[in-house]
Amino acid sequence: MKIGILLKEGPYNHQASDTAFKFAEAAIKKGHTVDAVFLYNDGVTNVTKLMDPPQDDRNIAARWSELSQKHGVEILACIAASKRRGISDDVLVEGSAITGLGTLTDIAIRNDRLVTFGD
Amino acid sequence: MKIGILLKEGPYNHQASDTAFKFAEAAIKKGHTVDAVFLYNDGVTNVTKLMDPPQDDRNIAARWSELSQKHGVEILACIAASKRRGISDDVLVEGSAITGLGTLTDIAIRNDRLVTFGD
Amino acid sequence: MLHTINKSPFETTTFETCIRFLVPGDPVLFIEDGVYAVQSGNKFSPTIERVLKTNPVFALGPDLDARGIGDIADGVESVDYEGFVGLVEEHQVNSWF
Amino acid sequence: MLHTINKSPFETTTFETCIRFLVPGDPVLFIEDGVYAVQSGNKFSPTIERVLKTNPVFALGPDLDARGIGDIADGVESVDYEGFVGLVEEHQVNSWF
Amino acid sequence: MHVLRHAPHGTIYTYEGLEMILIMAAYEQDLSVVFIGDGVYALKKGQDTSGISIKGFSRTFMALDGYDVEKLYVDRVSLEERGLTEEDLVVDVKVLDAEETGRLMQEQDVIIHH
Amino acid sequence: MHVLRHAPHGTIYTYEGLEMILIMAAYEQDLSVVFIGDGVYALKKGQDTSGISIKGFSRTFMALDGYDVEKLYVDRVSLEERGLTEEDLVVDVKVLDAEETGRLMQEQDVIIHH
Repeated sequence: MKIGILLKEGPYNHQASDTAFKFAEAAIKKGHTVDAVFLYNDGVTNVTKLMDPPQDDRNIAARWSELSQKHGVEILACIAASKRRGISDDVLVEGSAITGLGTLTDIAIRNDRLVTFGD
Repeated sequence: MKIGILLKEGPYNHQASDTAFKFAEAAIKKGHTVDAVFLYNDGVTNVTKLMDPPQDDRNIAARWSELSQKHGVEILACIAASKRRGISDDVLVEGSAITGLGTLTDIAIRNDRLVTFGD
Repeated sequence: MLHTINKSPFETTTFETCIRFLVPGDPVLFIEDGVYAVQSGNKFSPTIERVLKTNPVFALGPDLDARGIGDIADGVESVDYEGFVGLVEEHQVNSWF
Repeated sequence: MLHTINKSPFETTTFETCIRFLVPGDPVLFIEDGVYAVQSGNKFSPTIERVLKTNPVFALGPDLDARGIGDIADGVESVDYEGFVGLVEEHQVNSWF
Repeated sequence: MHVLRHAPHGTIYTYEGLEMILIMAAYEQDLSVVFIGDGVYALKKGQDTSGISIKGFSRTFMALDGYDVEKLYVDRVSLEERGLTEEDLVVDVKVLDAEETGRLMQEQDVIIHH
Repeated sequence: MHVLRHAPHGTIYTYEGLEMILIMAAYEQDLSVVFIGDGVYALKKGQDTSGISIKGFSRTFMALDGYDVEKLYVDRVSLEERGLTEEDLVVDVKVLDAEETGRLMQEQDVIIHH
């Protein structure tokens, strides 16, 4: 099955990002394709490489980056939402990109499921 | 009267940042000193200079920067909260700085009021 | 002590919770989405009426206007941002969100 | 259609709102702070019991463990993230937050 | 289907939701929007946001008609609890009971809450 | 006074609130912490966050004692509504009625909600 994910909250402040990641991992483990994670609202702040959490905590941006590189999951931040929140190409982690909302429509159409995580 | 402000949410996503700004402006207009705005939780994302909202919208980071330079208001982001969210010296707008939570204690002590804005 | 409330009473329990801890005489100021509480003729009107018997109630005018709330409960006073500052001059602040 | 709910029923009206729109037979999965709804012996237990008469109810086990909820309402099934994926295999998703 | 559940201005969810709806409307044929809970406030007449320095957008809902988004549904209970009637709204909507909305939701492939 | 009102893990407010309390405790003499609403869940025994990959912190509340933060208050109604008793909590607390907490709040110079 092909699954798209829509993530609407930023890292650490809300569990949405953690649940979305755990869900994506489990879906891949069960043999599904996670096609893309689309970041909207504060969700765009998931992919700043300037993130530098305490050593004993998870690094959420690095985790998405790794998921993208290992399993070909596209990690896409909405451009309008990114501009409002200071996310630009200069700060993106590897494996992530900025794109328009039209891409989310494509993701919704080409996947069997679109699962939203928000707060 | 000397007033300190604690701002706990990021720009645009929550009105907290707008209300804090309007409150600070009004306090200054009434002759009070707004000593500092301390940014905590997602609030630290108020001061990234990479913010680039639509032309016909307010630029929240620029607005804080101007308030700081015109009226000597310190705009201070908590270092631990900033690191989690990818706010570093590289992206700070002029007039803002990153500091420890000890500073908030100082702000609470040296001001007549501490007013919190959150969500 | 000035209590501010910024959440719609329809969506969260912040309003009910704050009300439980009110000391008679302390002013309450509704801001942001909190101002929906004082719109006249909604299901929270009886609660507002009860609070008004013991506490002065204010709502931030610019937030009322932004939400198209023209008609507010009798006894609730609309203030602008300078009025908000005025209340802070007189009281320490307890911000509920 | 799978309904997920991630908000504590004590703090927001998300739970009540979702329940109003449930079609009998559709599964409900509580995740994140939503799992407090299925803790046995709290004030939402009667509502959970009522929902269980028409709809299967699940709660995300890792979220229950994280919150120290050992005792859940009879009839509610705990699933892990793979169980969550399993429910998504069978249903389109309606995420309430 | 898009579900708008937040009041306007206090958070950006409704505004960015509307931005998403407008883009998707340009792609999709069959788009519906449901207003539940405080979401109904987004349609309230007479909003003037100049005093809070936030861009107003209630009139943008009128533009949805031009984008072929003609299915605007409002939850009856949400409207009544807030002391509002259809007369108070900036656009024509269809008022639905929860049961009707529930069945409508069940027919959808994709539902996004804002 | 610090007021903890959110459940742990679903949002970071309680955790970052606790970080703030620990730093402030090193500076201030007279610090109190009140648990209201879902905030009481932060103190619940038996939390194991390994399955959600988030750092647990309920045991850190035990450390508050060492920082001279000995005034931990819990709202009685919040506890009862959630079917909890003092036995369910990781630390000793003082259970207060709303009226007592209200009066305590009124004595404060600074109140921060988390």
